[in-house]
Amino acid sequence: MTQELVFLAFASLIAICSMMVILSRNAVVSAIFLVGDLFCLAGLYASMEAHFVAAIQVLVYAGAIVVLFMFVIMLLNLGPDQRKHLEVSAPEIGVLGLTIVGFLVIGGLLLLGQPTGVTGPLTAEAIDNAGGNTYTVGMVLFTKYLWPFELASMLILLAIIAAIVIAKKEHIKDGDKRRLAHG
Amino acid sequence: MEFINSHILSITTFVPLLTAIAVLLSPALSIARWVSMGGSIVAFLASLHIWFYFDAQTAGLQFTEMHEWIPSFGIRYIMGVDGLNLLLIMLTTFLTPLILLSVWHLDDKKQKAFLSLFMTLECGMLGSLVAFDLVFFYVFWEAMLIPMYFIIGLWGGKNRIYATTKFIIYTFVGSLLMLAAMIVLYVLHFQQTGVYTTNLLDLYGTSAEYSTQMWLFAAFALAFAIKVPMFPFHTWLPDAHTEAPTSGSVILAGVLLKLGTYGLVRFAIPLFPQATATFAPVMVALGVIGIIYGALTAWMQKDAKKMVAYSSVSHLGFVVIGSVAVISGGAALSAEALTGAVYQQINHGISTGALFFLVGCIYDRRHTRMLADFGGIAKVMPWFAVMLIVATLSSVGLPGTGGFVGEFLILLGTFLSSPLAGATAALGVLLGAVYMLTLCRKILFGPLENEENKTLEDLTPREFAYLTPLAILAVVMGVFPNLFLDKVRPSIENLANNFRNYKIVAEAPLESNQLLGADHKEMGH
Amino acid sequence: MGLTELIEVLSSDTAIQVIASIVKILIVLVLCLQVPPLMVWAERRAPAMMQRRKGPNRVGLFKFRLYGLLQSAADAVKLIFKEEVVPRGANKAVYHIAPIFGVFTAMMVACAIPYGNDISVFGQKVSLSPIHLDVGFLFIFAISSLAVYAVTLAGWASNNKYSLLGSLRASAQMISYEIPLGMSLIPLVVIFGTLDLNKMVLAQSAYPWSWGVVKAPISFLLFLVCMFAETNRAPFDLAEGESELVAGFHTEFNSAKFAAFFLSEYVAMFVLSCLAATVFFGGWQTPFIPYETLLSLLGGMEWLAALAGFVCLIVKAAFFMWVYVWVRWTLPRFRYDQLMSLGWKFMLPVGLVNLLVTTLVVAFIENAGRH
Amino acid sequence: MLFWLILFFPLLGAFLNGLVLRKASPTVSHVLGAAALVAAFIYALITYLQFMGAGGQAQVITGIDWIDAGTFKAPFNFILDRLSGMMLLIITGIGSLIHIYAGGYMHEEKATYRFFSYLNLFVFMMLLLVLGDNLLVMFIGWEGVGLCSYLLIGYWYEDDKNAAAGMKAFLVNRIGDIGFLLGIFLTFKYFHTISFSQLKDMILTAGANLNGEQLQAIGWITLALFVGACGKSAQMPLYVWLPDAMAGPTPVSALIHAATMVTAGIYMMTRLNFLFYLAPDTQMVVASVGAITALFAATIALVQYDIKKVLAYSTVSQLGYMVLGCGVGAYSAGVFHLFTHACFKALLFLGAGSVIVAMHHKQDMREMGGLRKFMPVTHFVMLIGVLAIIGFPGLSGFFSKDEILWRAWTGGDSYHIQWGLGALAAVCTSFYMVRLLMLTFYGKNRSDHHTQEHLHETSVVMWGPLVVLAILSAGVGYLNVPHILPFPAHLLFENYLEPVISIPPLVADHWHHLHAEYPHSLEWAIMGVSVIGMAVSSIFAISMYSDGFGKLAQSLGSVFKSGHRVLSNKYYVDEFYDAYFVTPLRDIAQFLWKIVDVVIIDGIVNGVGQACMLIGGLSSFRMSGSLHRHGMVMIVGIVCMLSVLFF
Amino acid sequence: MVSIDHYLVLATFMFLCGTLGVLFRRNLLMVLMSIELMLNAVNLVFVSGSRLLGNLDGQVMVFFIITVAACEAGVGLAMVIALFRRYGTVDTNFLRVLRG
Repeated sequence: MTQELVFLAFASLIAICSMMVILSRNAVVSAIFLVGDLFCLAGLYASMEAHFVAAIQVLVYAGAIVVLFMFVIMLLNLGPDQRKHLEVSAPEIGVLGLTIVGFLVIGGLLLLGQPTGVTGPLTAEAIDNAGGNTYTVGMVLFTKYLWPFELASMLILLAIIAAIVIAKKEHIKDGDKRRLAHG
Repeated sequence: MEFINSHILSITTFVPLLTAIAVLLSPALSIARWVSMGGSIVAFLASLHIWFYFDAQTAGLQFTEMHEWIPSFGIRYIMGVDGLNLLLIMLTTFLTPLILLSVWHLDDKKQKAFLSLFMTLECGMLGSLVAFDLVFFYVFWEAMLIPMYFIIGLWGGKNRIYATTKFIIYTFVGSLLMLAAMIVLYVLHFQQTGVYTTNLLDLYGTSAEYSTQMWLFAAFALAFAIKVPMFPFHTWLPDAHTEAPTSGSVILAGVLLKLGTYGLVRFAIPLFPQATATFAPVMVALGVIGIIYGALTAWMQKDAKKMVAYSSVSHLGFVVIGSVAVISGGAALSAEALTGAVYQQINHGISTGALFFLVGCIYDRRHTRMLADFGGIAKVMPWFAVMLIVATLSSVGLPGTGGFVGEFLILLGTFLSSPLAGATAALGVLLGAVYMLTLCRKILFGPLENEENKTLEDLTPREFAYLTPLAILAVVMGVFPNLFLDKVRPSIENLANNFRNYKIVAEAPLESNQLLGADHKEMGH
Repeated sequence: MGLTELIEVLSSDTAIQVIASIVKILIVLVLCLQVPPLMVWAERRAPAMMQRRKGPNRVGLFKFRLYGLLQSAADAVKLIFKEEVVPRGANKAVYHIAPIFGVFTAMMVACAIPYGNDISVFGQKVSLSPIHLDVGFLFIFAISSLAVYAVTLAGWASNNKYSLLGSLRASAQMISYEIPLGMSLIPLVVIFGTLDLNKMVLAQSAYPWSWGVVKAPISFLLFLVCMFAETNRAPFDLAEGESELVAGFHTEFNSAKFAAFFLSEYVAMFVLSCLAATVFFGGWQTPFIPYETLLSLLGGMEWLAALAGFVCLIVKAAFFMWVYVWVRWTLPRFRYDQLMSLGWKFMLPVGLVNLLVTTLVVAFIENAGRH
Repeated sequence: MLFWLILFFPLLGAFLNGLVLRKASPTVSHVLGAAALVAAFIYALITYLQFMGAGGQAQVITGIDWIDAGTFKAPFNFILDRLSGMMLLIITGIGSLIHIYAGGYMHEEKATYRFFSYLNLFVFMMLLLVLGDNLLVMFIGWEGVGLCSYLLIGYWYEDDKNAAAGMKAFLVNRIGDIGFLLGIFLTFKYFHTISFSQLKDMILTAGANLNGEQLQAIGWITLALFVGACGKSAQMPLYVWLPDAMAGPTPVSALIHAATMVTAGIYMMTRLNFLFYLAPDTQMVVASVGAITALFAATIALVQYDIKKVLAYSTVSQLGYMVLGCGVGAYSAGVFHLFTHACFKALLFLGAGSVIVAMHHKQDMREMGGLRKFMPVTHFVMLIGVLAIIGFPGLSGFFSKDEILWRAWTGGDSYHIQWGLGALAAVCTSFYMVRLLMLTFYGKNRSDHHTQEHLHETSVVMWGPLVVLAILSAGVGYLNVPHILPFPAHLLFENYLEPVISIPPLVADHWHHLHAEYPHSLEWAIMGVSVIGMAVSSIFAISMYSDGFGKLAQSLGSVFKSGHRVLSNKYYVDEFYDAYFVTPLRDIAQFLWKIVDVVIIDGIVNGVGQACMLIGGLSSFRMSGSLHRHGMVMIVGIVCMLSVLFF
Repeated sequence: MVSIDHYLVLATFMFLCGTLGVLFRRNLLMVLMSIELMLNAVNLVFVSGSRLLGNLDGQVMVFFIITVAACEAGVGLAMVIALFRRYGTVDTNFLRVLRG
């Protein structure tokens, strides 16, 4: 009962936030909704006994990534999108329709299928007995997934370097701006 | 003491790495210099510890350390010393402080980064020397490239980007092939024994089919041949040397290249004995070609540094042929040649290191390395002349210098293996004298005509401080080679006589404490 | 529903926990609300003491002046009842949300601090932190990382360049120092082997030599510095450098919203002080008196012991609060580039090395213990 | 222990002079350098006397281990026997005299520490060469003396010509050294030892048991070693460095390029005589090369004007004699000539050096003449030296050279040609040496006024050693008087060397003539031929050059114009080497670098990179550039794929 | 009871939102945010799957996805800044440099 309530609350919040993320014209507002989205997701994770992932979700996603977005939005100081209505061409409407229909079909198929179980052997007690969620995830992470873990750390390093290199100020050529004006 | 004895290799290897971090953290360059020097000296002292406690009576692996690293793949942290790498470890730790001394006066903004990279490089080199696990070795082997890449790419000459890219790509191609071969070997070993392991000591026993062996040997040998570099794969070397800063050249010629020959002796030959026997003539032929070719091209160079660089191609040709001199119809390697090869590696590090240092000395003063810009320098820089002549003589293998002992033993062994190859390679002794004496003559002798050369200052005390040890060592190695050979003899004889069925045992039992696989549950209690 | 049934329902396991949680949350809320007035008072009296003057001492209740303590109460009342002015160009929604964000995060974090050892209520084990998680540590990080939104959004929504600059400064600073903060605390996790704050307190025991500050002194120093930077307090209060940016991100805020920012700042300070006390100074542990001894001294009354622990924690935290004030009136303000280079070029590397060394030492000790 | 001091003193001198006392005055350098040598000589003398007193049996002095690798062993062992003892005395004795002399010769130099350091080092290396008990220790000395020779020839390095000459000497020597090295390798390969004493035992005791392979190998070993000897002892075709080596200071020419170093080849062959005896074919080659060199160099010397060049070619020629002696199996004769030659050629060089100093470093004989009046002592000793070298009866050269020619004649029919060449060379020798004497000391003085004013006899430091050497040159011949001459003691020297020279029993038949009895008349006849030839050509030379370049000399020169040109250009040998060896090698090297390295190998390497970029460029096709268009295409694709999956 | 399907439907919806955002928003920043949304949808599936199947691999995957997302955001935003510096806009209608 509690779980349903929790799920319903979070799920509806998530759905609303997700829609607002893509619908709001102001990027800052989008970002705020994204934070809400992520926070609610963390709540869902926590309700599934995935405390570690939940904490990481908030810590990294909400606490770092979206802040970064916010920063860039402020840095670029973009106003709200100018056009009130999206200019959508015919083929784009087709794609839009196709996409929505496709997802509806998938969702429908999922709903039609038999509900397959709720929770496996990974109950709260089982996890506690195994040493807690963090410990168990850590064990998997540092044994079975050691290589991917190392790779991921390399990836981060690369990303740091790449980000610095890319964002570093360079001399802006006039030609590019002119080209933009014509293009 | 117990702790030091059982972890001395880790200490030697990782003290430089810690130093590198400390250098980065030090607030001022002047402190960074002392920190790096201190770290390198600690590493040297640690290696001296190895040297003095090394048991010269056994061919076994000593000061071994083994910890689980990635147990699920059978990858371990294994380190050890035997006669084949002992001298190279000493060379590395010995050269590093000298090189640091040679860059003591540089104070550009990036110098701290340079010192840090350099210490990282030392760690990489030492690591690949002491590693006895394929993956562990490979990690160091590749890690070594990165600092070198930056050292050439950031502190190099005009054409440095081209040179450093060439260096990286060349080396990388070989390394990747080697990695592939390592994996094949790993799987083969699993198929034969059912155990996943990358422990070199275990892999020595793996027997592959003849045709497979050929491919594996080719892959390994190619990787090492590029590093050495052997004749057709050598063109990265002159570029890298010409563009690298003096210190980079010294360490490149002094140690990095030796890792190629060391790899050949440590990995390619004992792992694939049959293929070695088959490929030996090819390797010898390429080595001999390299000797002659390198000497002739060196002779034609107008740039002093390039000349020394090509001379490395020639000299390392000797080491290669010494490593693969098979005798008794392929049943054994010539112990004489192998001894010579091991010894010559060190000599080359000393003499060529000194030569690069010396070229660096005059480059610092004149900002040119063109032979045509010099002449008659001996008059204004008499001590420089002394040092250059000593280095030259060691390089041309004059008896009484280390170079002779190495070259002689190699030629002797090669001659026993194949008189034709030995006799042809002996020509290298003559050609070596041709270009080295040309170098000497064009720099030191002749009329002192160039106005700028007339005011050159002789060696400074700092330069003395890093050249004198090299000069003394060059002579000591020539007069008392047994001081060094005694330590390495059992290992070399073991490899030479038993390379068909090579086995080394760890003297101290490899302790299998799970340092990194520790059970987290027990923490904090 | 009869009384008996009600009692039955109320004494069921879930209900006890729920009720306990509500009570705990209420206590924490009330506690937190007391922090700003007290701190404001302290911040006025402390410099007065340092500068040999009197400070506020006039406001009183029934002739009891209480050393000017009521001045804070008066200020609070004034703030709440002030007229609310919203700048014209401001983004209304965000402008309203921002202070809420601030208070919300600060309170959330305050809920994760263990204020005492677990006590038994009707046979149920009840933790004394309102939100008790086995990843409490991460939870604190996670939530406090959200605090930056309040600042950012506030500055952006005000449509004022001083605010925006102040908020950018403040948020960059908070993000930058969050990393060394984490780096300074991870060694403690490694040493005590748990992410559960209460377990960490237990592991530290009552004896100061086994407290975190002794086992990881460098971590403590790093944490101390980060504490100031995270809360934008002097000497790192560049975000609201009066001389440059008026009042920084909350220039355009007034009345209750300003009070909210005020509240969140002081609660954040309080929480970090509590955290410092918890992680480095044995938390609720009474110094030199192990919990069991204390319990037997108090005749086995757990709630008394918990209260003693709570007092201990508050005393320890109060010390850090005092340090905040002390430092504010002692040290000059940093320059912004100095702040950043301190954070990235000194604190972070030192933190990394500290972590590395600590890990190695712990691994070696573990290793040695095994043989 | 005295023995080690012999080696120690020169090394100490070299070290002190070269590295410690670099700021010292020339006098200090000189005294130090000379003292080191005199001390070494004294200890050498004592050691030698002790050694001979103990019966003169060969003894091996064990030193430290040097190289141990695999089965290869080369310890620092030294051999002291009659041969090395004698060489010890020659090197330290004549070396001391030359060191003393050098102080006078170099007195104009500002700093001579380098010079004396090199000289001392040279003596040390020469001692190693002579005393080493195995081929490798000998090889240290062998290359070490080459090094010192290189450094000393290039002593005045500011002239590029000198540096080039030094380099040439080193490189040509290195060619020989490769031969030497191959000899060592072969020796080790077939005998598993390179120790002289062990080899000797092996060959002489197991001589009959040598298998065919080993016998054949001995042929190659000796040939390879002889190549080494050719390099060091300046034999055809590797003699070219020696004349150029005269660029060094004259004491160097005397010590290194006349008395000691160049005789190393002869010493080495004598040391290994038991091997060479076993290889008659090699011996034939050795004898031929020696004889040809003797004549070839002598003819070049006929027309040279540079006083030192004449002496240089003379040295080459005399070395040819020694080699001839070795080649015909008469090792004691070869070594004896080595001994006498060391005395008189050192004398001649030092005398020439005195002349050069007096002439202010002019060496062209066309500018000399009539120096007899200015430098009586020098003239007198030079006269003795010339008489000794041309084989004037009673002086040392007469005994030693005649012995070689006699052995050549008796060596059998196959050696008659060599004898002929040698005899002809002797005739040439008397001609050019007398020419040298006449042009320098007799006739009118042809130098310019300035030089003439300063002509004077040299100081005692310089002429003192000359007198000693002159006495030696005159006297040492009597150590080996042939039987036919009336003298109290015959063939002392040959008997002295008897234990060293040992013919393996296996080839005793082949060399029987060495011990055979010959009629005295034959010996008288051979000797007569030499003496008459000497006399005739001397008189001819006196008449030609009695007063500078007389009419006769000039007309002869114009008659044999082309011959004269060929001779004065030294048969164009240098030019030949340059055109057919050095230049092609240089071209090949240039080709290897510019074409093979830069174009082919680097071309392939860079080509691979460029090919990659080309392929990448080709495979990128036109794109619309709209992010959304791309995204939509992607989404449609994904939806299609998912549909396939689902249905 | 909340079954896996509930989570899947929710995830599908989130993913749809993300996809539409990527396809129809012209602001590059919005595109990036939408991508985050899609990634989170996937995360949700992973976590619920992990719970369903009873192993922790799903949670580990989430961990990796977060890592990748962080990298992607860092590099992506850096590129946005660079683009803005160079062209003065982040509207994809105007950014068609790749047009062949």
